[in-house]
Amino acid sequence: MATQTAEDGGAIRIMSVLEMRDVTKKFGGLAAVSGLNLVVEPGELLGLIGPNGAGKTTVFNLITGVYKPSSGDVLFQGMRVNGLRPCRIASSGICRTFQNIRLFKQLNVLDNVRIAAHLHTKANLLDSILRNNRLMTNDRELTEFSLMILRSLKLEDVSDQRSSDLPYGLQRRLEIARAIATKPRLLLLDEPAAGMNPQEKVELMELVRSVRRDYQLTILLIEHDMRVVMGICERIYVLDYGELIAEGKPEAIRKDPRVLSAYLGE
Amino acid sequence: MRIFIQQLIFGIQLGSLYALIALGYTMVYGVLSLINFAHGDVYMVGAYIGFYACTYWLPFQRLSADPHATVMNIILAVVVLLLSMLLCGVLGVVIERFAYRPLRNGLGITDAHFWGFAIALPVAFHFHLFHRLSDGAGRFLFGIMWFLLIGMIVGYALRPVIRWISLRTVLSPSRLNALITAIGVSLLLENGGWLVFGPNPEFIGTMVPEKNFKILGGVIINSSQLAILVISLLLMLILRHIVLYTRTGKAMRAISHDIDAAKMMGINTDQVISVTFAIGGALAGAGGMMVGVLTHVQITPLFGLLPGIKAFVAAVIGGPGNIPGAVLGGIIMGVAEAFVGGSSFSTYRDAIAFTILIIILLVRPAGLLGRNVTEKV
Amino acid sequence: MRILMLRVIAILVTFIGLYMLSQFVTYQMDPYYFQVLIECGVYIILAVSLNLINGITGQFSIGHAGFFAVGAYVGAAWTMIWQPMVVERYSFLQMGTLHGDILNLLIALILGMTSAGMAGFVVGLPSLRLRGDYLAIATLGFAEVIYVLLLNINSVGGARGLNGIPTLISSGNLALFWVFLFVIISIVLSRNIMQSVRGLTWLSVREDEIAADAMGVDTTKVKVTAFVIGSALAGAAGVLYAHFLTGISPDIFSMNTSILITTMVVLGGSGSVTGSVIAAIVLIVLPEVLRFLKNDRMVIYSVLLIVMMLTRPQGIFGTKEIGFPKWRRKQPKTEGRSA
Amino acid sequence: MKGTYMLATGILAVSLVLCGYGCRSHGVKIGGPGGLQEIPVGDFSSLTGDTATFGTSTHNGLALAIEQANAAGGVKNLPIKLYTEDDQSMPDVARTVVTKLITEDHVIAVVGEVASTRSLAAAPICQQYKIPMITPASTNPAVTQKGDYIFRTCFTDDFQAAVMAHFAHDQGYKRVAVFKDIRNDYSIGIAKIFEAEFTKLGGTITGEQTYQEGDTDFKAQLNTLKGQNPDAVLIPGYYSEVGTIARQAREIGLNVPLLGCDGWDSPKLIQAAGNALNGCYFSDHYFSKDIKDPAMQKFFADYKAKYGYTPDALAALGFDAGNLLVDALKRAKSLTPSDLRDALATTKDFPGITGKITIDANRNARKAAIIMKIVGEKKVLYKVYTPEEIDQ
Repeated sequence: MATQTAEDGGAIRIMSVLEMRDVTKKFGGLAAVSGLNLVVEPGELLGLIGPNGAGKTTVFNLITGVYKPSSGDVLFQGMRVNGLRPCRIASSGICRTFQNIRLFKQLNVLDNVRIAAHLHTKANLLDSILRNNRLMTNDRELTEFSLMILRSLKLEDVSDQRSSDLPYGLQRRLEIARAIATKPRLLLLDEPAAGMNPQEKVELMELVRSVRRDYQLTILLIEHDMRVVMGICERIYVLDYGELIAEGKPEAIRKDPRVLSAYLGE
Repeated sequence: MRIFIQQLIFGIQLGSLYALIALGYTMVYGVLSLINFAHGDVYMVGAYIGFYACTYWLPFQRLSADPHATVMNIILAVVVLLLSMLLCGVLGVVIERFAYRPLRNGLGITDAHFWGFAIALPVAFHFHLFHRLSDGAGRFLFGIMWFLLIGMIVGYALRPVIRWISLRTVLSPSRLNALITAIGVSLLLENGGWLVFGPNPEFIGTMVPEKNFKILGGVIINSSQLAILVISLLLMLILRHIVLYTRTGKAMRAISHDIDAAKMMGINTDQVISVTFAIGGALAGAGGMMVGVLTHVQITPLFGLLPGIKAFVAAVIGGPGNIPGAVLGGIIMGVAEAFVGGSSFSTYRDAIAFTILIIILLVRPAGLLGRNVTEKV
Repeated sequence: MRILMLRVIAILVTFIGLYMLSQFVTYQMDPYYFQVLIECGVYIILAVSLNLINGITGQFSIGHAGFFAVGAYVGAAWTMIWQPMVVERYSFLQMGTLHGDILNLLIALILGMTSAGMAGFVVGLPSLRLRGDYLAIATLGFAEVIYVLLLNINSVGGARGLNGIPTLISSGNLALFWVFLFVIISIVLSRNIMQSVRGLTWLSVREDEIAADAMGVDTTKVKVTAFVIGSALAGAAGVLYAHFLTGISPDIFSMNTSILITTMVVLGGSGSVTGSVIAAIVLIVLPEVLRFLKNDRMVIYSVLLIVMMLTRPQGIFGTKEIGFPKWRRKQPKTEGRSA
Repeated sequence: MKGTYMLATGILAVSLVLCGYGCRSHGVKIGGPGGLQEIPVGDFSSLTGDTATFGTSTHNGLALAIEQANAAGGVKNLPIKLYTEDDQSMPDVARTVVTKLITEDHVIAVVGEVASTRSLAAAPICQQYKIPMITPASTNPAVTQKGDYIFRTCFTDDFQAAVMAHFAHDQGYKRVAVFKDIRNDYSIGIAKIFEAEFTKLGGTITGEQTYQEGDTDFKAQLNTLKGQNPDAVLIPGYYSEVGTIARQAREIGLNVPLLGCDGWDSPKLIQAAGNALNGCYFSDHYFSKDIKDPAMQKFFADYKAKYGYTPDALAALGFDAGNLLVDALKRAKSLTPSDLRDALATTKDFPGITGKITIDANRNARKAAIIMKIVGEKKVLYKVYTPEEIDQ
């Protein structure tokens, strides 16, 4: 089903998946993000980098509706989404992972994914209470769908473990699995490689690529590790002090003097 | 106009008292994010200490024209105040040490509990005897004592079992656990109060001379009320000094910002938390003693319930964790109560207190002066 | 079809079983035990319904007695005040006959549940803005406001409350039937919600609200729904309490009751329906068993509470359930077979 | 569904066990006709809780009466056994313990409660099981209206309030303010009747303020009352708050006499009030050390000997209720609740120490009330009002 929507969307309207127009976010007097313009094209794998405190996660929070922009617009598939509640934005097709892992700790792995999959449920609360056929069929479908995602992310072996008991690397992977289960159009990954060893990072890069391929996703990714970013991203935005300082292909970014000075200091 | 000013003065008097209790709530909330439900009951114990000290322990003289006796009584009253503050401070520390700390650190029941119990028992026994035997209702006394004693021994023998349960299951306790523990401590103090102090209300007679002062246009200020106001303000100033300018005060503020970071900076958090409870307890003890000795209200084991709740509401209105907020909240509560109490809606007084609370919470979810902490995503 | 058949049979068996139980017990049982049993049932409903809000959805509500009170007073107001006003025009509402009593009880239940549910909606709204302790205080405040209002409304007896509420006596033999019917309804309802995927989203609000929101869970709706359902059930408990224990006064719905219900949920294991049920039974029966200790039982009770919290902060049952089928475990197996 | 069934079965099992337990006790108690070894009488009092002093007093008085009756040979050669339950000053607990007394202990009569709130909670239960209930000190008129098995051996609030209204009128007060306890039915009831009666007698009610049991600060309300310039203030509350109210009234300069009712009657009143109540009055049951009646003096001596302190009016009322019950048991045709009820209903001129008790058609006692005056730190008998005087 995810495939279908993606194709339909692609076929009918050729427009950017996400567009941020002159977005500014101020906390008190301080601008965490100022005048940001950002465009994500369908099917892209885009990197967002910048030194610590550059406002990368704030950008994610602005896109997903956790923060409302002080000024400017966020458009998702041509529709304004700023001002919508996070759950509305999520159900319209943007999903994210969190930098500091936010799994549903006491629930098992399968339930974590099933919660995300609930967006496609056709049964309402009354069905849940009455436990009728519609619910049973529906829940079975959702469970199968979730198991399928778990399988494709190689998590099916741990599906009935408590998510807080998982090793760190698997928790990160479960975050991605959970986000995919909402069947997003645009996936936002917030430092997916943080805290991983080189081996795991290589695996992760492979995983991101395969996920993008299998689920027809557009991915926006925040990452600190240059090797990961340069390795998988097709285009990169660089933020510093809340402002966009560079944009382009990895090779170009690598050589950009402003980026170098932002990272290495003057 | 006279009535208006008079009610305002009453409100401020009452508010200063609420503020004094609210400070204890707010300080504990600041460092631990815990609603210390037992705080109101510490206030109750303060009043009882005042009662015992005035009636039995200290040689108060009957008030007469003799100025010497009057001066003596006033000095003794100050001694009672300090004693009450001391004992309630200790009680605060004991509560923290035996209930909240084991919960916070996931220690469960420790040996210290049993020794604490063994020490507390004879003390409770003393008071219990004191009361029950005089009205001939102490028949079950020894039965109960044996029950507790046996319970203690059995409990001690069962320690391995308790250990086993504790070790297997202690998770990071939730806020709900902390709250229920606090409620448990509160219930223990109230019901222990029935047992130890007896169920009958007690009154403290007139210990220090009282006088009414008339000021502008017939507004009356009573010397006792004035004393409460002045002592409350004095204690608040001392508190302010402690929090702002001493090492411990700085440590408290550090903990209230981030307990983990404070711990890493080498602050002995357990010790600072104990001090916080001691200060809170002492303030509540002072409040309880002053109310008991100077306004002669009935003292029962439930004495702390209503003022405790109201002070707690005051703390929340001001913003829990915020010390000036607690004072502001206390004054708001006191004044609001005085005006509502004096109007024809007086029966709805408590409802209005809570309505104010709910409205303020809805408009400013972290209280009037509280910082609105947004969770980092 | 088979499931439907099974279900019809199950419901029939429940009804007949409860009917026989209540007939048998009412004839055979000492009214004192009967009364304790009714009280147990009522508190089970209360604990299970609070568990929906507090344990499952993680909304820190400690003012459940407020909803209990709304249900009890509105239900009693129907049988004592409003019914006599309309009975002349609508004679089928006459009490005293079996169907009349059942009809009146149902009306009282509907009114009580609706009004408590509406109160739950109103209280649920702040939960959108307030978190944790602040919400707890606001709910406690709500319960206190209800309490003070009840004290001041003369038409419902003020401090004296309403005494001698008609037991609807011809259905009096059915008191246990009604109470335990609602006990079962509330348990089954909690279980069904918890075991559906939609119910999982309620748990997700408890676990991590921000993540839940990011996964598209409409946290607002979940919270308000939990409040409405939980408080409507508490309202039903109130109606049953008022009619089968025949008297209510504001003191019954004071802060102590709120705290008692919260304690049941936490003691049983926040989030565990089984735990709530067991804890409710323990906390109602224990004081009765310890009655011979007079006032000292409350000391023992509070010490037990503290010890319990220190040694098992997650409650008796944690989040485990007894007697709920392991539906989730089965699922991977069927997968395996089909694959 | 299976889970639900296990649960339902569990509930069934538990209730059956409880049920069996209940049945067994049934079998033991009702051994057979005429098999009574003793006369079981129930007593529910507030031995703990807010009004513990009151409950303890009536309980002690009642226990003394039963003890004296047993010492004198009991009734119909059977000793009376008193089953006492504490209701913790809570109406719902009262309901539970009275049910327990009737159904578990199989008492044939229940004596109980000072506070009308609790008597009102218990009365429907006694009426339902047709067990006579005698309330020694609940003065709320509604109590005995609960049914024909409910009796009262003291005067009612209506009477008491009327007495205070007449007294206020006789003292020459024209303007009286009322300060009542909103959580206390007793207080509300008296305030209402007083206001009606006093207005009828030509007086003016200047205003009404309320407080709540357990409050500690009354100055705001008192200040409002003071602004209305009353000649006196009626405070129909319990001593536990009245002392504080009186002190605070004097503090804010409200110096008019305060009027009260039998809820004031406690040795602790003066301790609570200091000298703030000097020159105030309250109505009370016909019981005082100043009354030179041999029966009353004997009661004083006996009570002091048994409990170690002097009795208050509530103890005397408990004692009278006990004696009235003993008298009725003696007169009853048989020891069944219904015969006992008939005997109680026909009580006439029973010589209680708190006055002659005649149970009227509404099952209330018609007795005199006294007005006590507080002089310095002493309570002295000031005036006596008989029912006849008030009726006129």
